[in-house]
Amino acid sequence: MVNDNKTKILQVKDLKTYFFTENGIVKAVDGVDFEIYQGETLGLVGESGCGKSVTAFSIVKLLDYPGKTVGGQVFFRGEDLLKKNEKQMRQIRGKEISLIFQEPMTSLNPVFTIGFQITEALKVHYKISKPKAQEKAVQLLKKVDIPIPEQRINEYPHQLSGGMRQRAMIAMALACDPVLLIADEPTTSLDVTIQAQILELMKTLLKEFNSSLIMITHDLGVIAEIADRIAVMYAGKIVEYTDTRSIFYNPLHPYTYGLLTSIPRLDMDIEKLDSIPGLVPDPLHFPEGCKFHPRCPFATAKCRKEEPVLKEVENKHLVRCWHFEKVKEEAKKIAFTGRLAVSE
Amino acid sequence: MNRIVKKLLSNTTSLIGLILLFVFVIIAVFAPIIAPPLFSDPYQIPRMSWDTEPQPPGFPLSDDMIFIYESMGEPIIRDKAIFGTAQGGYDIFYGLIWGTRTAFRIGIVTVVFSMLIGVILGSIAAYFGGWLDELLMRITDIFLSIPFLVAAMVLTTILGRGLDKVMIALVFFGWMGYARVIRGSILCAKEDVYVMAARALGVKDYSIIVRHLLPNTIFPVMVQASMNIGSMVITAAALSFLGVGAPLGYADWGQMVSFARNWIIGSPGHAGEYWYAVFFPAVFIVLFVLSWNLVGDTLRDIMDPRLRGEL
Amino acid sequence: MLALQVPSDSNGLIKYGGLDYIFPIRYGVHFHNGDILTPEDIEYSFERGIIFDRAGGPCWMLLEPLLGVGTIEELAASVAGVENYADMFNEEDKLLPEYQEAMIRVYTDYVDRAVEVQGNNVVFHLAQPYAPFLNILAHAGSWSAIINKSWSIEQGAWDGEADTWWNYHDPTNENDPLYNVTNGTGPFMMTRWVPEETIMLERFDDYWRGPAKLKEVVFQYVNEWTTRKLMLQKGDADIVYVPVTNINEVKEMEGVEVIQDLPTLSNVVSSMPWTLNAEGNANLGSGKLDGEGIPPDFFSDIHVRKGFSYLFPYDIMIEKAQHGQAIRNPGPIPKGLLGYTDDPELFYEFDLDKAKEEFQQAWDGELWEKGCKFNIFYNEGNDVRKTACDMLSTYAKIVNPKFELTPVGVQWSSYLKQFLAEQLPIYTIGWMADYPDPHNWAPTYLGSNGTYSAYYGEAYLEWATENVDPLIEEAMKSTDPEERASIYKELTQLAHDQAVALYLYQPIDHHVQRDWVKGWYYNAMIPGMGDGADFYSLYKE
Amino acid sequence: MLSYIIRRILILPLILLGVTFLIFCLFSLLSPMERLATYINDPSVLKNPQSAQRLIDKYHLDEPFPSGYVHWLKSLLRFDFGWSPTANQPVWEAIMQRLPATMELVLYSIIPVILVGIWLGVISAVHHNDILDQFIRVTAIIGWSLPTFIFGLLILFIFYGMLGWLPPGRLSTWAQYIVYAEEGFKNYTYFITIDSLLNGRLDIFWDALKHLIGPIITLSYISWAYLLRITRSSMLETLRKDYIRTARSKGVDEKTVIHQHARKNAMIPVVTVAGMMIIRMLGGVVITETVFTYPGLGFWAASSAQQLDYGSIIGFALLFAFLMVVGNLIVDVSYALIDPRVRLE
Repeated sequence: MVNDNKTKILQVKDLKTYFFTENGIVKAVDGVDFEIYQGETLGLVGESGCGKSVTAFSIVKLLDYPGKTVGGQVFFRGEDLLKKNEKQMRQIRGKEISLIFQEPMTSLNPVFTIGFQITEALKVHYKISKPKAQEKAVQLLKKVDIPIPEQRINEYPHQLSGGMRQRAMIAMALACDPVLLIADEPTTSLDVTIQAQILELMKTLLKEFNSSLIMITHDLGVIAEIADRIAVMYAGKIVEYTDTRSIFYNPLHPYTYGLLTSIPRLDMDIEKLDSIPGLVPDPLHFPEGCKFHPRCPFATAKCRKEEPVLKEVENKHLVRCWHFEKVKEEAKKIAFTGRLAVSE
Repeated sequence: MNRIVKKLLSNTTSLIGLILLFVFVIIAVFAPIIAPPLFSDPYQIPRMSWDTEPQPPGFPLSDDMIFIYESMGEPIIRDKAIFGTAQGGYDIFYGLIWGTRTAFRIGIVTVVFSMLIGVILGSIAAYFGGWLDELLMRITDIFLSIPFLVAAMVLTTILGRGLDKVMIALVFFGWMGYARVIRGSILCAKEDVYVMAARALGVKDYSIIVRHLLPNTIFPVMVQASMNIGSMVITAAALSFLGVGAPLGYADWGQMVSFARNWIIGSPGHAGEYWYAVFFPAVFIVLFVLSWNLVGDTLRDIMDPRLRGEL
Repeated sequence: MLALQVPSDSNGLIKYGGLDYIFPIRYGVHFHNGDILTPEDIEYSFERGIIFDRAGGPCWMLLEPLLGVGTIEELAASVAGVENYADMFNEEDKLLPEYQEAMIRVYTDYVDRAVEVQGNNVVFHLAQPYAPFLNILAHAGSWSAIINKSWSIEQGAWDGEADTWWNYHDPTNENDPLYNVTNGTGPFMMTRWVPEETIMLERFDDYWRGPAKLKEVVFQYVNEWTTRKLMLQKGDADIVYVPVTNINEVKEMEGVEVIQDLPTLSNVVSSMPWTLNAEGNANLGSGKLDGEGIPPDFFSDIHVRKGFSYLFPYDIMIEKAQHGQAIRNPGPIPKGLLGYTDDPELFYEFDLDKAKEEFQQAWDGELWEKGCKFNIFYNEGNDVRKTACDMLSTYAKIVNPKFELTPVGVQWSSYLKQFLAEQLPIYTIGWMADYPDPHNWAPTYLGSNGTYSAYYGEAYLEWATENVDPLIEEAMKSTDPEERASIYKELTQLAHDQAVALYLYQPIDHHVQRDWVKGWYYNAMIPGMGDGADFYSLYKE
Repeated sequence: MLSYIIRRILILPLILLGVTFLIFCLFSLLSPMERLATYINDPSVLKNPQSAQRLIDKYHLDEPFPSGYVHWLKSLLRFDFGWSPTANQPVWEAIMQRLPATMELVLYSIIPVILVGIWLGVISAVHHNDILDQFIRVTAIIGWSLPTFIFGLLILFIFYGMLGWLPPGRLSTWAQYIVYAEEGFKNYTYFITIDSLLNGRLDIFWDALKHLIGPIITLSYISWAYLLRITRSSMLETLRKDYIRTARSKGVDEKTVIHQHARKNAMIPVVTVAGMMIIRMLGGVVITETVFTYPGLGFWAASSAQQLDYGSIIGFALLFAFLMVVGNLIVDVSYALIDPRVRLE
């Protein structure tokens, strides 16, 4: 599935980001590798706290204190972002790499107008005049299907509805025609109909701008619609990495399998709805061996002692599990087509 | 509750606060032993001499006074003023020891009463809402419109000098903060399920407030109260300092400081020769208030970690 | 000194046995606005003072010698035949028409006749011979200050007419046109006045004795001793008032001169009214001699008064509270005046045994047996008086543990109020000379009409009318100093025998100034002289 | 926005009316005779019961509550606050005469506190570390526990007594003469520091400033600690907000992020606190002016209180209530100016 003909936009190699807290070191991201090609969408999936957002912020170097990237490389168009200083990073952020955040209410500054916030990146990167920026803002708002954009640009975030705000966020991210977009749970806080509209909008715009996208979400349903490839993360590491179809039809990691079974499906009885037992492990005290083993139905003594490595077990299908074959067997018993049928 | 005590004991600053507070409690409780009174009114500071000028620490009881004790057949319990004497020969040590009781009395009495008024008015306003709420809150606004110290000063001026008058004034203008806090918490808690349920079951308003709402909302008020004890003592001391508080010669820290006012500078070449007149009273006031503030600050942190770092 | 000659018997300017005083007026004296002083100005000034007669003000000093009354209201009421002056006015303070004629007569028949212009002379006609009259006029107080007639009328003050004077009597400050403006003949002119804050004076170059040496004078009211001290220390103030208790702090100050041992004409006395007003009076405890209070006539027993007279430690008081800056008086007359005596027989000394003896005899021994309980008073903020109270209270307890005297501090206004209501059992009050004559003292503390003694209650007034008043009258009318002196001595003897009051002390004043101030001299009769000065004589080096 | 301000301004007189009512109630605790003291300039008038009664009638002091209140209110509207025996002049005149001194002190205390306090708070939030955090926290609590009158005496002791750098009062005697009595010196604002500059008298400016420093420090030290701490914590809180990350993700430089995106938001709670602080300061004026013998309203109010001068103290309380209500209005309006959520409500 991987299209080698396309330009590689971003390559993340062995990225390690730790949080040095008072109580100890939290290995939020512990050796993550993936790459993205032009126009392609990568889905980064996992429960909250698995390190997916940290990965995203590590790429653009916007980590909150006390987080620190301690190892690895992030090649963006061939240059290692981790080696760039803050000033150089600023020139990339917003211009070549843009971010869309989860909660549009809190991610928009309440004391500035929508217009100001949309055009800010333009002003920072291109130093264009105010009327021109206004004009551009109107255009962008039109693009994201916001009605009466001329009026909206003078309004404040609290005057807009949730869906509107997310559209404005998208317009903001697209202001400088970025090469790479990183969307951190962009639809989570919205209700289902709006969610669908926003996803549709993003799909259209990606095509139009030919941008790449890293889509971070815990919702496999969302990812199915938009992603070309998916990386499943658990406890700071990628546990499965392959194209979207394979994830849904041929999951090899018990965690992915667990995620899939917890998706509500139209063709299954509610009673059978399964969710992964146990809790996300305490990041300060990860278990030894495979980090998923306490919650894993397939776990053996080996899993408790030795940590598996991420390796390609099928064609371009990487997994981090000692017992991926058992998972494959089990997964076959249940066809995951239902959900895909619904969304496609 | 256990958690709170543990937290208070584990935090350095609050531990310092608690220890200081404990020392003051000891001083207050054992005042009659530490500084045995001479008069039927123990709050009247005895004189070590008839001198108008302050006398330094270690100043011996003057002959005039020894004569008085002997003629009265009283034993001479203290023959030295450990901290010196204030103007008028008043024993600073005695005044500070007994002043500790005064401080506790002022702090606790005024805070308890103003909290009581505030809680009653605040919960009535929040629970019944509507015009009653509007009315009570506007009254609160009006009371808040006069700066606290000025308001207390006006009222003590009108009521006249005396510690009881000072306390009345502090309570009269000190309840508004509690009313606002309790109103806010009750407004939130009012919508909670258990309150709705109790209402649906026809439980009386009075007992909903007292049994259900107050136990769940009183904690922030208590925290505020503990922080306020210090400022009440400061305000009372300020009134004494301004000469509208405790009567002359009464064991009160504010008055001890005001005794020192004319002697603050000393004569040329002997700058601060009367340092003891202001130093000891100041240390007592500052430490007392500090101990309450340290404890209150930690309590506030415990109650609302989000507020951590705010005063 | 606006007169060319001081009247005396010898120069013939005092006539008719002290009934007429004639003052020839100096020529060419300028007012601050440039006008020349005329005898009419002087007549106007005194007449205006008389009709002005602010309640509680000083004008009684003119009224008493000139018209023989205490207030102009008293005179007007008697002329009009009404009981109270206020009865002649309606609700809006307008004079009722039926009294108009009488009121005009008050002026034409009395006031106008008291002070008259004869050529270049001003003549005062006294109602009775009055020994201290010249002393009164010579005092630097406001009552004998001369103002400019035409200017005053311009300002809206009394127009000098007989049918309007009552409109100018006892005005409130707001309604007094001369309240905040001045125009005199003195060496300095007022340039700014902020009440209770600052007075600024500028030299008046046309002053008749020649211009003063200082160009400007600034007075500041600074209540805080610390501030005054700093101002003195920095040289920001040239002369400051230093409380006697703080005098040691300035003695070593560089560049500061402390002049001590200045006798003052004032004394401090603790009064014991013989009968008190028991109505609504919480100061007397139960109001009975039952150990829980005192009867209203407690102090009418001479043994009680003598007991307290022996109880007070006068010398400790002077040494400690006054830093030795005071002397004792045996009676109301201060040292330095005619009639003062220091006969040791007349002093009560601190003696607890004698006090005990007296108390044991008081109330036929009942007092000693049952004890007493009452409040004694000082005005709030007056530490010295508080000390005096504490002393009385402490020593009373030593003499008899059943004697409980509670010192109570009250604000000055309520102190005065309770004093006027005759409710205070023992209270301390001082008197400063209005004019340097024993007549300013004996009646005040002893006479049945005295400023203080009039409030000593029925029993005292009875005694005083019989025993004191005739002596006072005699002393006032006599022009023979020796005769007067012996009468005043007799009065002192009376005060001692009856133990009328506790004569605590007569303060000794001091003067503190920067040493570059020259030309300062002491005159006990200039008010506040200890901390003030005759600025005309001052200059700075 | 406009309607919001208008609504607030309309409430203002109601609150003030409430304040007068409250004060009248307190006033009613006094007997008519005692209340009379406010209106007369010579206590000896009280000697004569008849003249006293006439005055009581004149000022309606023994009328029943409602009509007595109306009469009192009417006299207030005529600016007739009675007579101040302490100042020896009408209360209103006394207030107007002392207001500039107090205002000068308060403004000089507020403006630097607000500007520098906020600036320092922002700095310490940005360079956030634990030692500074603890230091500020401890300083604030100690500052909070140090009563103004003790701190003031400390300043007096060190800078006035020991070092002799600063003089008490408002002006030195020589400067007073020039400012108040010399024809050439013009008073424009009655703020001596400003007037002296306008008159080109640097020496007087310096003198006035020297007199102001001690009182300013004393009046404002609590506010410094408090405002710095509040700004800091508000800034820290704001810097953790999502929209700050958004701004950074757009490539906005750190300076703009802090001073534009963060500070404006962080100011919203700070404005409320600053308002409270100013109000606290008004109370602090009484103590500060008393300690330094600074001839303003607070000093006068304190001496009035000592002398039971009801008229003055009530006039003073009314004025301060008025200032406080107006201050609250300004706070609310600036709150609205900063926060569009309030403004556009």
